[in-house]
Amino acid sequence: MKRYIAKRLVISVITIWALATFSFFLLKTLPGNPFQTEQLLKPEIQEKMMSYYGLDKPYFEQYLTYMGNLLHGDMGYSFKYTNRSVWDIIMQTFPISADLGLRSLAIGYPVGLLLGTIAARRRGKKADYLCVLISVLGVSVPNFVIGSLLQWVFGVKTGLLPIAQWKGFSYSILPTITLSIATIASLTRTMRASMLEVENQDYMKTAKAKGLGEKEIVWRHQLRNAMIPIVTGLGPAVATTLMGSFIVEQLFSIPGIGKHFTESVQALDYTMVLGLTIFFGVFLVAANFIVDILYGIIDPRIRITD
Amino acid sequence: MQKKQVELDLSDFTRLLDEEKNGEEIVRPSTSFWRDFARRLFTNKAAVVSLTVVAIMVVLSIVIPLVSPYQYDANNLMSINQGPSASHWFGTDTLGRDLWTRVWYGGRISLAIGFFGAIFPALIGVVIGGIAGYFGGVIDMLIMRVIDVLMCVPQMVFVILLMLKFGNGPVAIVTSFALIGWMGSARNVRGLVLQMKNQDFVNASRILGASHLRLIFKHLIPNTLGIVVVGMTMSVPSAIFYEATLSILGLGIKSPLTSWGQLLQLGVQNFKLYAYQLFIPAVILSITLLAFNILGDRVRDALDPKLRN
Amino acid sequence: MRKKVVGFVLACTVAMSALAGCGTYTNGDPVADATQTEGNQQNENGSSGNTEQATGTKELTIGVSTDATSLDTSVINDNNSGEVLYHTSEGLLRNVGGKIVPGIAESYDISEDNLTYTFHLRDSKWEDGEPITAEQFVYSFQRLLDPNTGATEYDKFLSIVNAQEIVDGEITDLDQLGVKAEDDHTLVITLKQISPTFLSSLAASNNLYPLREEFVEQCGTAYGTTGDNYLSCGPYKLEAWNQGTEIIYVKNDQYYDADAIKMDKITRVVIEDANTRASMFDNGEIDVNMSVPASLKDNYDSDTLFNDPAGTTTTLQINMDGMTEESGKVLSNVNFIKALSYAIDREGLNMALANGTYDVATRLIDPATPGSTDETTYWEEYPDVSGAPTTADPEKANEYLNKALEELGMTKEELPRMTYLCMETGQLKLYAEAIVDSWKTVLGLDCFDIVQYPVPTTIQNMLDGQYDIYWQQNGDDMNDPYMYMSYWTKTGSINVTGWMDDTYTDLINQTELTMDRGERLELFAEAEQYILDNGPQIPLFFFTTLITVNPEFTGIDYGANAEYLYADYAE
Amino acid sequence: MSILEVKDLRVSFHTYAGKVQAVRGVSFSVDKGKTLAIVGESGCGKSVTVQTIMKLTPTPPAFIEEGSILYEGTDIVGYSEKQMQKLRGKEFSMIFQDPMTSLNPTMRVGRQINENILKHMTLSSKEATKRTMEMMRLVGIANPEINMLRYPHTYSGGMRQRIMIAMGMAANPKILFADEPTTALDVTTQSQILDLINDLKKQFQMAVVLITHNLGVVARMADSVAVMYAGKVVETGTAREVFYEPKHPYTWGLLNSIPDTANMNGNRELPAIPGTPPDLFAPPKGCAFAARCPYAMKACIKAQPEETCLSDTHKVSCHLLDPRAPKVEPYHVKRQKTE
Repeated sequence: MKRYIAKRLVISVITIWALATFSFFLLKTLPGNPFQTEQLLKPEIQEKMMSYYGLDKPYFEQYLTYMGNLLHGDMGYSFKYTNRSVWDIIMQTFPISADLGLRSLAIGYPVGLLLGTIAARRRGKKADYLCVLISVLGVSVPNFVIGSLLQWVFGVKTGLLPIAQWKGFSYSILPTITLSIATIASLTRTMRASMLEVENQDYMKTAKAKGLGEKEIVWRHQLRNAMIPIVTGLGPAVATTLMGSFIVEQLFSIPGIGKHFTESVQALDYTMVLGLTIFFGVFLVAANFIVDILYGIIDPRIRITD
Repeated sequence: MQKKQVELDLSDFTRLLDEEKNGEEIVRPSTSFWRDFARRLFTNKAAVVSLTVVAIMVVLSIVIPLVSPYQYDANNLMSINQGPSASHWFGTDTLGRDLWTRVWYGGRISLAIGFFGAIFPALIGVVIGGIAGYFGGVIDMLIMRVIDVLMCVPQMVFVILLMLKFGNGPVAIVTSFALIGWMGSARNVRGLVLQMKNQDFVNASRILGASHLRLIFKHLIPNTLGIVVVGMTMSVPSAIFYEATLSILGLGIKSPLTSWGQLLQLGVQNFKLYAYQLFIPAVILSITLLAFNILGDRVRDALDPKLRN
Repeated sequence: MRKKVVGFVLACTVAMSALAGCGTYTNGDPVADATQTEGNQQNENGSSGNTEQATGTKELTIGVSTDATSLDTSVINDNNSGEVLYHTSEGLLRNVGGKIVPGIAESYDISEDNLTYTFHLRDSKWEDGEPITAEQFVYSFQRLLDPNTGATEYDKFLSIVNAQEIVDGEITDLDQLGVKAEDDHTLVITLKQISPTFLSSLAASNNLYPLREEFVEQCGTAYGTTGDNYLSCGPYKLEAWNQGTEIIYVKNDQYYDADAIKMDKITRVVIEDANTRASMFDNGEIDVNMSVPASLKDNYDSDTLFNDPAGTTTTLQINMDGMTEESGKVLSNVNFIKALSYAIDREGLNMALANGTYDVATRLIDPATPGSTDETTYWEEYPDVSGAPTTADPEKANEYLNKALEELGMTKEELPRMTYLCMETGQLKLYAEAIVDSWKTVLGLDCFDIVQYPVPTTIQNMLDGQYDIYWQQNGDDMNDPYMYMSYWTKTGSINVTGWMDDTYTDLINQTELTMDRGERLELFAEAEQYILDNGPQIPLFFFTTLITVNPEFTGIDYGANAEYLYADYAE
Repeated sequence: MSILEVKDLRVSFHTYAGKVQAVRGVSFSVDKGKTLAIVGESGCGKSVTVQTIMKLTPTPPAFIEEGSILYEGTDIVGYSEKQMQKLRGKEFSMIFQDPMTSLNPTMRVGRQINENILKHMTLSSKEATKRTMEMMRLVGIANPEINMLRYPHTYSGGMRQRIMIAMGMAANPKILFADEPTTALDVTTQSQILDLINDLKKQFQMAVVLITHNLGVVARMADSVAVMYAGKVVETGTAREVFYEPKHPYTWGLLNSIPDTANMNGNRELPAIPGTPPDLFAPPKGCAFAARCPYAMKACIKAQPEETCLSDTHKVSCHLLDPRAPKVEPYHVKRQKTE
């Protein structure tokens, strides 16, 4: 097991390094620089800023300094939020997005799995169409339309729930629902497909031949095997959800990390973009690693034994 | 229940001649895989409904802008923000442009992006996945690592970088979608090819001297088409959705073209006053995506050999 | 089977959300909030519930669209940070409602040669009781001009002795700067040449608030990045800064003019989405909405809605060199530019896209620019300067077009493709489509391609001359036209319009040679008419800012930058 | 008295293309402690018959059109799913053809066996585990304490089939249905498994219904044999009767196609019955084997042959037995009696 972990670590380090290098040079190919804002900076001042931040040096030299700092754990300072280190910004905003993401998964996964199971068990009947319809509606309607509607109905019209901001549990209800709808939709479909797949396996017939009741068969045999493809998709799904959604966070003005992914690129805030890319990369690699272990627990055939 | 006894007489007991024997030819119609798939798809109620909806959307998108009295980008500052009326069935937007024409013109772009957005990633994915799966070893490891790296780049960052490079014409949007979409189908195809490559029918043709390319493209990939087709029908909605999200972020389709995403983005800005500007495109987009999603599900069911009863 | 499955799942959901429920928040602990009653009454712009707290403290909640990026006075260049510093710090002078008012400097006197300014500081204190001294102002001036600070907003103060040399790194000893503290209460600034706009720039600037050297050095690069790394010396002091969410100031009783300040607590809440912000204002959760979408204008009556000039002039900047050889030939023809200008229906666009809230611009200098005397404005003194009609004038437009085509010896079809470049933000796409369409209908020209990029890329392309027509937005010091007009002189650093005109440049340079406001405005008027007739700028609009204020409050103004120093409850 | 008696069972599948009559009137019976072998080419309906007895195939698309299944005298065709669950595992048990996929890959083998015990026998979990280990030892798996904790994929095909048998026998059922238990195994493992089944049969006085297409297995295991073709039993009787005095041309064909390694002179083509079984989508009016039967007569196409009883155990359905049919030179045993 240890040898496997070591191998995985080495591969992940190389992956992150390749990711950082690829993003670094891709960014540098873009025209413009982070100092130009709507306030329109004079070119001679822009030159001074470029030299102050060392952006006038050849790309490769900048790359070496950046990588050097990175090894010491210093991701540099954001250009847009002057003098605020990228790491502080991430540490300040990520917990909020993660919190919102976890809640949406906490609702999305159980409901999604439930709908998927019902759709599969009742294949072809009314319940199947109903579950699939609900899930597909979730995917077809853009989330900012859903969000605006929820906000309009529960916030403005009835005043039941706060319209925006992130101050407590009642504030989190609407954004969580908006976010979880997408998870529910995709999960229902995957679960339904995977449950149908398992239903035709031979060991299901064996279980039936043992005289087990439908409930026991579904619980002990079908669900666990049907979870395997769900778990494989868990890594990327959790990672992207926890990285926040620009649209939902803007609509409910939640100070999450979601908006930074978009704004940093649009403002060409190099250090911020690289910091976020690497942070997301590490997070995704870790999530995939955990999923592989989880995968081993669920499916003994994959278990890594030394 | 005793079957009606057939009276037999002595003459019946004479030996049959060969040609009389094989009077029985196989009765069940022999159908090719695709015809069988097509029939199973069309007998399914939901599939037919969603197919017709998609067909209607496509036809309307093509026909209406040609036939409509209004140009999709002709401003009319006199009649701004008018609700749906006799002259303007879907009303007018902030610049007084006829929404009925714009919705269907936008449909053209969105559907085109949807179709090509589904085909390109699948094509790239199938080819790269097939090669990775078939050759295995170093090539497979390399390709998989490259995919890992590309997967790690946050989608939004990657998308905006591509948009900045290629601009935001429809072609650029489709290419950028393809560049972030192919990894998924590549992985699926690779998995399938890995499973299939040491099955007998592959060994058989290898023994008969089939070249690597022939093996991959003639034998292995056609067998993955089932999964790939399902993937495609699923990725049409996400391609359309992707363009809508881009528009929200201000990276949408280049003016003066428009798309459903653009219309939604403009509609959301003042949906409190002119709700129709948001809800009409939103409803049409949702119906189309709904149709595609349901179609995707039914295609998956129709393709699944085990569900063939 | 279903009952059990449903049972399990519900249990799991409750467990999961409880687990996630106790996640971290930046403020407010969840349990307290959950028990606190959530019902905030429906508010028809009438009474706003949460400000009449029983404790008698006067509170104001302001909703804005963007948070401040930093509180370090030397490095900031955005309005939001400027707004926060304006209310929590105090400079030598202060600009209140466009008028220059004494700040920490009780009074000042200017030498005959207009080169030496002596400021007499009143005794005033920081929030922690420390006295504010002249040396702290010297340190602030030096830090702004020091290349190692990475500051950007110093170009208005380059007239100070040795300022340019320090900025260029020729002089590294900062003490040689022409800013000296004779004693704790007197500050002397010497200029190397007269600068009529020096005082107004000083008053308007948010970059020269006093700084305590030991405190700043102690914070290091983190100075101004969090609430604790900042010391207030203004009417309000900073209580908390939850980045991305809100900034809270409370009344600073150490302030010398504390009794003029009525509000006890002001919360500046960040709500990015315009619709959400508007709903929260209607709901009474915020008392002021600092940027209201024009389309919602009609929801509010006149005692709630205010439409103040934002000091931004919007023009179509023509690249007379052209992005390509051919387009350069066409665009350097003044008649062609006039044709484009006369074909645009400014009033119609204003009604369609800004719901009539912008001021239509037929000239370049901002309407709010003060005149030579305190009572009159520049526009009142020079009303007849004009460069374009408020609505489209098809005959004249086509007349100019035909004249231009004649001079160029071309027909409409032979005109080259030209690029209309603009940023991707907000409604600019709609304006672009509308303008290009009006050229098609009025002039029959269909040779324009609209190109959009994110802000930095667009500006970079513009500076590199990669455009034919550019949507230009400039806005600076509203009190004096020099900053804006100097852009288009031959030496103007962002003059990438290919229009290098000597007469215009001479006129603008002359305005720097006299201190007399009347003379300067006369020169500006002449220059403005000249550039309108021959120059590359087609005026479109003067942006305004729509704000809604709960009628219960007074003293809230949002011109070029927000001022709510003297906010109070209405009787 | 036979423990299981199937009378004129008729099962059809309602598919998209219409009704497929998989089983068209099958009758046979099994006595306690005896082995009935059901033999026939693949697709003749032998698996469907057995799975229908245990109602393993879901009702849509499979339907029992007609016939009765008497288990110890009571007809279980009408049984509800609840009642069937009591029978499965307790009274009947089944082992399947492919051991690689018949065990749940994500559950330890011990637990899969234990599941059967706990379901049908009122034992404490400790006793149940003890019994599981007994069963594993019984089927020849050494030190079960450790091996019961292993997962199926760590076992070979033969071992897995032993586990299947242990699982089937756990609640000591009265009838064991074995659907081609050894087809997927290599020859040596095959004979071990067959011996195991025989020992268990004797030890527990269990009835065994063995489905196979391998006549060697039939000769070795079967007390009585039922030869099925195209959804019908064409000949049934004791092993001796069917092997030595076969009366149905199809049985002759089957016996002839056993490759006789002793006198294989040169590489003659392997003997086989020409043609393919009819499509049960629209079964022929007359005898299903007529198209391939060298002795076919007009009657064979016109009408289904009646079942004639040659002895109280030996029954054959073929027009040749009709007194009016021309005499055919009886099939004689070409080779000496197989062990």
